[in-house]
Amino acid sequence: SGSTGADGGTGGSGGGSAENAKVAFLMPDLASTRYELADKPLFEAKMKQLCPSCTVIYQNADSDASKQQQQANSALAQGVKAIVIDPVDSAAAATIVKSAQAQNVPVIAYDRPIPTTPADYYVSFDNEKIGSMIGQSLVDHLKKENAEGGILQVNGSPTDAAAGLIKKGIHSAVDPSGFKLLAEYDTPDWSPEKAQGWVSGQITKFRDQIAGVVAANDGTGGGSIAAFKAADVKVPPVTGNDAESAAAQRIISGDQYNTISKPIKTVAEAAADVAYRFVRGEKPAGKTTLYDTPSELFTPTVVTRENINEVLFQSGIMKASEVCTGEYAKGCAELGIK
Amino acid sequence: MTTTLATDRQDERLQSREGLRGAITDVIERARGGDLGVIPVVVGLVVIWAVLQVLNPVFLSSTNLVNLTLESAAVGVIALGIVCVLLVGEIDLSVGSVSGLSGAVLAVLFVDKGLPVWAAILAAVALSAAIGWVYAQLFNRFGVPSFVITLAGLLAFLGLQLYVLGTKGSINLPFDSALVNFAQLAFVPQWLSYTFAVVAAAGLFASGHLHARERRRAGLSARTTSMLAVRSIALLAVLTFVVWYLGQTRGVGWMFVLFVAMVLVMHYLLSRTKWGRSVYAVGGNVEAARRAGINVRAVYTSVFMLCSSFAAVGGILAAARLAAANQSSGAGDVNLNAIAAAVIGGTSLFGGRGTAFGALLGMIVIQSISSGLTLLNLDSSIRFVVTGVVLLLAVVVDSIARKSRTSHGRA
Amino acid sequence: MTTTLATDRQDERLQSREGLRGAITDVIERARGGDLGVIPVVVGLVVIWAVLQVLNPVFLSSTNLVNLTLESAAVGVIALGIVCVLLVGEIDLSVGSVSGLSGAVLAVLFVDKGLPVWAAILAAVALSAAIGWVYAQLFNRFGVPSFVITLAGLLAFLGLQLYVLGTKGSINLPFDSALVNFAQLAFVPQWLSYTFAVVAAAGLFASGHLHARERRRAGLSARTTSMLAVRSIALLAVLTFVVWYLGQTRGVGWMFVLFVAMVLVMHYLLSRTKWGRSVYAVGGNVEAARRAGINVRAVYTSVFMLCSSFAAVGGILAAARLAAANQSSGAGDVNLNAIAAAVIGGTSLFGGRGTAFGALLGMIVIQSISSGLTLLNLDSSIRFVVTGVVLLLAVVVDSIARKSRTSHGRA
Amino acid sequence: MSATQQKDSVLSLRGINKTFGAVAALTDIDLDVAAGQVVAVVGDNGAGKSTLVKVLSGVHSPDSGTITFDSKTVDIPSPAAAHRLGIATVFQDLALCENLNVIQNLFLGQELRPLRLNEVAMETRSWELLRQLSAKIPSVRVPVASLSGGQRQTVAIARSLLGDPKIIILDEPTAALGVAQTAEVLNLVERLRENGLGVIMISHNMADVKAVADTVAVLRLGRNNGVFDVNDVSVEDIIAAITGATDNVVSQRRARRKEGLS
Amino acid sequence: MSATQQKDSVLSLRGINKTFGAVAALTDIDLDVAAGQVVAVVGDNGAGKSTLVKVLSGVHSPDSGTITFDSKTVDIPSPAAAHRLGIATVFQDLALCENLNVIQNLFLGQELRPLRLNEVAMETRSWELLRQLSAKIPSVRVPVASLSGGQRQTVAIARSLLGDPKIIILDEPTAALGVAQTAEVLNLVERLRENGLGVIMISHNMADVKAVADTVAVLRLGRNNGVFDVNDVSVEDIIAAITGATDNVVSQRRARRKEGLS
Ligand SMILES: Nc1ncnc2c1ncn2[C@@H]1O[C@H](COP(=O)(O)OP(=O)(O)OP(=O)(O)O)[C@@H](O)[C@H]1O
Ligand SMILES: Nc1ncnc2c1ncn2[C@@H]1O[C@H](COP(=O)(O)OP(=O)(O)OP(=O)(O)O)[C@@H](O)[C@H]1O
Ligand SMILES: [Mg+2]
Ligand SMILES: [Mg+2]
Repeated sequence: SGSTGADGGTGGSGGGSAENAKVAFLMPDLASTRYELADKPLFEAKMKQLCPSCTVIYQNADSDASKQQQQANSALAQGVKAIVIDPVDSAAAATIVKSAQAQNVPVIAYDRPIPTTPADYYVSFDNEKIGSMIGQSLVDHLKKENAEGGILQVNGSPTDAAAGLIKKGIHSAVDPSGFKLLAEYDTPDWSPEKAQGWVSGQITKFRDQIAGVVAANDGTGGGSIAAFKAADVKVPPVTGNDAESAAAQRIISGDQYNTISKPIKTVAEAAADVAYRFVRGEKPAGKTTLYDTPSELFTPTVVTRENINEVLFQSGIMKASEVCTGEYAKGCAELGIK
Repeated sequence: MTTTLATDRQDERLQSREGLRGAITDVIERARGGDLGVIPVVVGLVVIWAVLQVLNPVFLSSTNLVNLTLESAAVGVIALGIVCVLLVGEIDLSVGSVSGLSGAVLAVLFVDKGLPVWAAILAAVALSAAIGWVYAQLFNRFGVPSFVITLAGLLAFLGLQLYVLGTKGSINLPFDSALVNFAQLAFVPQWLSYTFAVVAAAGLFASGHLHARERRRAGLSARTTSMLAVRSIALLAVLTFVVWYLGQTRGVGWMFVLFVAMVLVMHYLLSRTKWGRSVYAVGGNVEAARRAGINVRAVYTSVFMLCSSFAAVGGILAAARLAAANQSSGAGDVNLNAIAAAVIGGTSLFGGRGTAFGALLGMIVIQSISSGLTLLNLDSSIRFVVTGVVLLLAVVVDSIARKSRTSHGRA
Repeated sequence: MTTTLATDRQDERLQSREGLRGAITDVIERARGGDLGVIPVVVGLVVIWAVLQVLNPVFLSSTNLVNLTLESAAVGVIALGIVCVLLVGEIDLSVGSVSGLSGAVLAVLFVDKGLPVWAAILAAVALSAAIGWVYAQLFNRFGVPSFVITLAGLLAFLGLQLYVLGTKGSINLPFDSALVNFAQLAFVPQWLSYTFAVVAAAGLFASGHLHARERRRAGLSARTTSMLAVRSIALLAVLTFVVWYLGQTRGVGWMFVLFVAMVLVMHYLLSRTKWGRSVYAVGGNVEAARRAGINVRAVYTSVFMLCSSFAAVGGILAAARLAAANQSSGAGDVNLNAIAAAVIGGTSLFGGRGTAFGALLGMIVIQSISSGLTLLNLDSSIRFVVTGVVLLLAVVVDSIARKSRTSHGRA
Repeated sequence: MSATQQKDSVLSLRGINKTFGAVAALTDIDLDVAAGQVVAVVGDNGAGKSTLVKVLSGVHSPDSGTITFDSKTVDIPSPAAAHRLGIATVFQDLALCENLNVIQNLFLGQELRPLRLNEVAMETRSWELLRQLSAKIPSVRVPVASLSGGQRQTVAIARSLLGDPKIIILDEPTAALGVAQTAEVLNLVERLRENGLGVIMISHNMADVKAVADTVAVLRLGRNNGVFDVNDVSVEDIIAAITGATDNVVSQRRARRKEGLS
Repeated sequence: MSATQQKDSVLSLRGINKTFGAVAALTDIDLDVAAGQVVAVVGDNGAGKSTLVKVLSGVHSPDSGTITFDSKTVDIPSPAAAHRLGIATVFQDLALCENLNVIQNLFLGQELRPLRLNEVAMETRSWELLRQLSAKIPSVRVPVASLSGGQRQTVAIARSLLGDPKIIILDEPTAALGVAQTAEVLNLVERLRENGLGVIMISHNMADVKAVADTVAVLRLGRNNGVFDVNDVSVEDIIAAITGATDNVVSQRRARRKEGLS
């Protein structure tokens, strides 16, 4: 073996025999619930629909790059025809691309890009954009309300590359906004408890100066809100990301300002589609090219009280019966969520 | 040798000291011999507090200390369970997972299934106690090292936690529920806090006095009344000051009171009951304990169950404080923090040495470091480094004292 | 009592057995007494392999086993260091951080600063050895429990790792560098593998034979030549089969050979040198070791330095295999896996018992579970549960054997 | 061998075997102890005396053989079972918890008032017991780890007196004791006999054996090597039975010294 | 007290003090040992004998006092330093590593061929030493944890003979030994004296003390209570010095038994 060029051995294998093919679907972590709960079932369903005899090998690397490498190797050992991968570490995933391509197995980068060694395809919405969108949405809201004070920024795990991208995006929105960045914090392991502890400390320090909090996901957002509640202080606007149902509830009750809904369904299905075409021996062309890779990018939607009904419920992403329980029923009714 | 000497003071090699003066000489003597109990930890704590206060003047503010007390409760309760397993010379690596699982179970039963909160709590604790029972069976029957059993448990119950949370991944506990209220907003009224302080000091004096009287009647040496009075007044002063200072803002949280109450109960159980004796004995020399007729298996079972149950309570408190149970509850450094709190508080990893108060002190050390550094606006990389260094500092004081103890021949 | 009896066989209470028959009876006797060394772990391993193969027929395929050997090397090397610290009754929780740090240092020096690869490796290992030295000083001078020292190290060096990697967070190692090549693509040529197998078997026979001759000359009992031959042939058969089977695809990786070589060197050091003896002695009874004139501090220092150095090597291998050093290198379950490998391989957490081979076997157990479950298409929640259960199963076999040992009065 | 004693014996062993790996520690051991009788078990190092004690006190279970206690065949699976039968033991290795203090060790497993320990009563009783054995222990509130060898042994002996045993087994009880303490223990053994307890005493000190024992049972290399009435046997005979030869290092030494003196 | 011996003494102690917390274990202790002299240190339990031994062997450092070795004032900060001076010690608690086997324990710290252990030579030498002490140890490849009390003590004694010491300190070396082994150890002590070594022997057995010692030093409650030439003193006098009274439990017992017999 040896290193093969980006386009060297791809596309040629298989010769159209999609029957009983295996496709690997490798997800990066459990810190966000979306991979297990949304991406995986959606991808599997689409694959089943396209190719009933195919099997999807799903793996989650639990934030460990070498574990992901191991999972890719074992997928290759099982003879997969394509690998869809959301890399834990975009740089380190280069090895996976190399060894897959050396065995003529195409690699589809999913969600996060693999910049150094081009994969065969890239399907995503980008995390940096997500960061800038939630940040911008909050800044706009604060300006509209004529809020005074500064912003707290709760980032994701310091050892998570995706968190780094989101952090960069948030900065791109907050830094030029005119609101002072009071303090920021990289939450170890994305832990909501840690986020809560940190925000509690900042409340002690800044008290009334906190105009808003940009939290990088719904878990840390929830932690931040709990900190304000526990300090018996009015909760300022707090962002989120991932559109968890718990976050939807908080938005409905007015505790959380926004979250972001990624068109996971669209992306997952697009990925399944591309994977299937690779399996059949085709070589799909991208809508654009990013990092030398044929790519397809989708834009996520910021969710606030204003549009939650439309984006999450009317589109069928969430069911009112699951979210509008107990104390949230009243808020749902107000917003007309059924 | 005069006949008036107490039974336990008759050996002529004993340098006998009486009264307050004697007590002070005694303390100095014990300091030189390194036999100081928790004093070195307290000194370490004071050092850290001073440093952190210099770095950030908000640190010792009443608000922040109120937060500190509340934030130490959840993991502190878990550490209390860890002290018990460490005392018998075993370990439980799964307290984090078990706490996360019990938070999840609570949330599902309480929020999704609509059970009353007490029933949900009971169910979560019972489940965890059952987990501890299973550990104990594996340990007693097959002799699997507890490290491995609980490592397996760590993985298995993390899985179960994810499974219980199911498709949602995160469940909110209603902010207006009694449980969340208890953890976030329930504070002891100031007058009641002062009452607690007085009761505690009076209790200390009364019990000490009764005990001393009983000892004197039996012809044994005993603490003098003036000594007892000094002790009680010191306690009263400290407690009153704490209550007053915390009362400057929100006061003493009920959750912290619960934690302290649990520490007191465990302290009683460990030091004043037959069960406690057998825990120390098993940790010191399990074969000797067995030969003394102690049911060693029962001791292990009780300890593992207790530890899991404390983990469950800790998990419930954490969920209540966060007002949510999610997939990452109990993950991360809950395990390490709980074990570290116990170890910093003077519990030996090899069994047989440690106290319930150690868990309280150790937890306050850890939480102080965490809270103090949280207030500083540092890069993550620097924050990790500083946390490590400060942690070490906190323990070095204690270790030097302990070291002098071994060099003076105390085990 | 005849005069022809060997010096060490003269006690009339010894049931003496000679030759092959005797050896077999001996093994059965030892099995009943629970004195089987690593055999139970091997049995546990076989059980797991069988189960995993039934669940997924790819598991025992040559490709997968080749992967398994390569993947076990990095953490395996770290586990080797952990065995040493556990042998003296201490622990190192920071091996994960140190391995991550040394990977980061390597990457920065090699890629960013353009140092030659050997210099970068040397620097990374030297830095880690210095870390171990610092641990040892803190331990020796202040008597801080190693749990706390290395917990502080865990945090501090994680911070340092993040700091070294800087804003980039991740550094790629060039694919065409010798290091990455070594870890990813370098396989022993088949003829050489066979030669290794033959040399190993011949070496076993030769050393056994020389030893036996020496013993017989000194009037001691010794293994018979036929026994030795059987052993060597068995080893040859096993090794040849392994080489042949792995050779069906890519063969034996050099990285795995390196790991095995390190295990052999550590085995020699621990069992055949004065230093090794002192390590076991310190772990068994540190006071007795001190009274025997052993420089206990030097032993601790060597062991902590060795452990950190092994962690560095493990970190470098991991970085090479991944062709990158990043912020999460060494995080996650590296610590737990390394310690678990040592414990599963029979190393006691209380010191004084364990072998280098234990680290190899334990690592293969852990890696098998991980690899086997990776092949199964499970939900994360179920996967965690199954991993925990299988891990437990693997150890129960060993524990039952060990349990029978204690019940037969072997410590 | 001792069929005559079997009828009134509290404790009797028949055909006890115990092997450790390749070493047969006990082979076909018989032993009888009657109420109010002091049986001395003697034997060389490694003869199996302590193993026998451990079998009796439930620490090890024998590979085969029967134990009869109070005319009932019993099984002693654990030390707790032995305690329940009324067998108290002072082990050769003492089996104390080093981290506990003297009082805690004395009352371990039989604390007064389990739910609210009666520290005062326990301390008073401890001093009584220790005084009785004329122990020179300055304080009972120090961990046993800091006691001298003889002080520890005294604690272990005192502990065995706490319950209400029918049989007391003393495994080399005076090995580490001073002359005064040894004398107290021998007095104690005589008192125990007067109170009708059965006593098994293991000792290497023939003078002590001759002084307090009624019967001497000799073990040699894990086997019975004779049971003697103490009045019918000379120290030389016992030593010969222990070492397996009348011409042994002890007799040689004695002869040499006699020569040297005369 | 013993100024006459000071000139030719290998080891001499002056004014040694050691306290543990509130307990004064040693107060102003003087002691002299000459080459080829056997000094017996006797005393009640807890008199401070083992503490003295530990001070001499570098285990504890004294609070004050001077140690003179070979006419030089020395400091013994660690056991290794004591070894270097040529002081070999058999500790009362033996200080063996339970997890190591007999050979490993015997040669601990003084293994043959450090980089490639010479197992065969060590095993051969072990058997020699153990035979010489007539130890009854079935196998030297078992962990010390599974040896009997006497077997362990023999191992500890054998170990002290391995180096090339000038002073051997034996802390109750025969406490757990059988009659034959005790005789061998007494023979050994006599051989050591003949070879010009200084021997400090601690014992509670007055017969042994009378048999091998040249001088008897008595400790009482951590203080010197007389140094006697063994030929000038009766056992009764020694016991009186130990217990601090001529009318003590030992003499009472003896009197009672005499009465009983007569
Ligand atoms: N737990 C054990 N494991 C293996 N062998 C053992 C064990 N216990 C005792 N032995 C062996 O059994 C034999 C008898 O030991 P035991 O302790 O009964 O001797 P003893 O008669 O008490 O000797 P001593 O007078 O030295 O105390 C010895 O050879 C010893 O090595
Ligand atoms: N490490 C220690 N810590 C505290 N006290 C100690 C320590 N070692 C000894 N002591 C105390 O010092 C005194 C003397 O003990 P030492 O062991 O020297 O007595 P000994 O003369 O050897 O007695 P024995 O004949 O019982 O062996 C005892 O009262 C003991 O409790
Ligand atoms: Mg014995
Ligand atoms: Mg002593």
